[in-house]
Amino acid sequence: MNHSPFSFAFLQGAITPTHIAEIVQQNAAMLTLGAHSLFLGQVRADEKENGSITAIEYTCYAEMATAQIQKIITLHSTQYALKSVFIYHSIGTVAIGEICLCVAVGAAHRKEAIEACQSIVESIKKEVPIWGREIINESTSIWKTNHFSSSQ
Amino acid sequence: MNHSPFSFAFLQGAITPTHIAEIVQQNAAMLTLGAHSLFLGQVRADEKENGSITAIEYTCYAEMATAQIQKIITLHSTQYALKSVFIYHSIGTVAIGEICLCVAVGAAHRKEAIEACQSIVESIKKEVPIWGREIINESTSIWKTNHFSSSQ
Amino acid sequence: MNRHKIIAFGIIAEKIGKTEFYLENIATTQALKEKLYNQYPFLQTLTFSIAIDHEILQEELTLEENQEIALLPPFSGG
Amino acid sequence: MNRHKIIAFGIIAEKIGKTEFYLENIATTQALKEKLYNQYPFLQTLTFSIAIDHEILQEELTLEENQEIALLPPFSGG
Repeated sequence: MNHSPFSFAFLQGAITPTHIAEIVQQNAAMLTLGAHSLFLGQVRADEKENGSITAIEYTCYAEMATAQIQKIITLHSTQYALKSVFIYHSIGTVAIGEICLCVAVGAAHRKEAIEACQSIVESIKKEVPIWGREIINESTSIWKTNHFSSSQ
Repeated sequence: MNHSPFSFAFLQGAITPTHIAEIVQQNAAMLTLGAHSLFLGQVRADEKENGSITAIEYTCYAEMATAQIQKIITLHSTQYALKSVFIYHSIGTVAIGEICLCVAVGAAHRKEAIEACQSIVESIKKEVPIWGREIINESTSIWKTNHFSSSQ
Repeated sequence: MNRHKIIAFGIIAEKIGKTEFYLENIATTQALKEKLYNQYPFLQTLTFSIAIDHEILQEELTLEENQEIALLPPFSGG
Repeated sequence: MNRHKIIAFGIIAEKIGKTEFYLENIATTQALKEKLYNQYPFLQTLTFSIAIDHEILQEELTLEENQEIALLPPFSGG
């Protein structure tokens, strides 16, 4: 695990509860930090036309995605005076019931932590070149769509 | 740990990263859950007139606090169609850098999870009879004040 | 003659030096407050709530036997 | 003669059946789009962005040698 309090990594497969505990542990070392706000995205067994989703397969444009997330971290850290930002996103296959995204923000006070965490999640979904393919069964899959798409 | 997905407990002393991981693990069993929003409150080493805070000692009116938190859980679960709500609050001494509050909310979608989590945190601070005494050193302490107080 | 047990928390318990005490012959919440202000004048300058059986007092009430009366300074959980 | 490598992702890579290909003699982003629409008509009905060296194209540009050109369907991370 990276020991900078502002870090991002792609993880192969699901993000585990142990990863989350490690992030929480890192924030606990910071004595001016009063609030953690965490968002975890989890793969849902949604019903589609040909059956229900069993997993999502994530691919990304790695160099650009990393650069975009670093920009998002820098922007929010400054704007909200954050003490820490840890972001994990899964690459590859994540089964239903498993976690594919973790955004963990630390700040002195709750308002900054909560607002920054929410804004970072929205930015990741809008601005970062990652794609999810929803797997229905062996022969069927659907490209996932977020509630908004890039404005370009 | 309680196996209902809507539960509250007072914990003696600090809430640990392991407690957080257990909550995350419980949500991962729910296949219609797509979003976790967590808020963790941590004791800060704030500077006061006579020195800096070293710990907070929490006391509560246990029966009323439990009843109030159950009401808060029921109200939010219905209003936001939540899949899970786990709340822990510390009682007794929590040192700086340690966690004293965990609110973890699970919902199908991120909007409901994030809004409900934030609203539950505000409700706990406003409506639940818990008091924190900020310990400065062996002879000095200050009763903690939240940014708002009960409207009564 | 009625007799009510009053429980106190936080800075109120600290200032009065105990977490519970008894008051006699208080028929209403108004009478309760008068007696409290008289016995513990610092309460006049402190913000606090009164809970009757775990419910914050919103309007004046007649007190009944065996009710749990609690004096609550501003909450500071979280 | 210039020659540009184009990389494709997600549904675009799936539909064209490869993740990279080359285009020749494209001097501007307008020429790039014309050639793409001509070669892969489905792109005319698909929402997508073009990134030049990791920056989403906001206005038409002159293309230079060794730029990384990427075709990006709507993002669906998270």
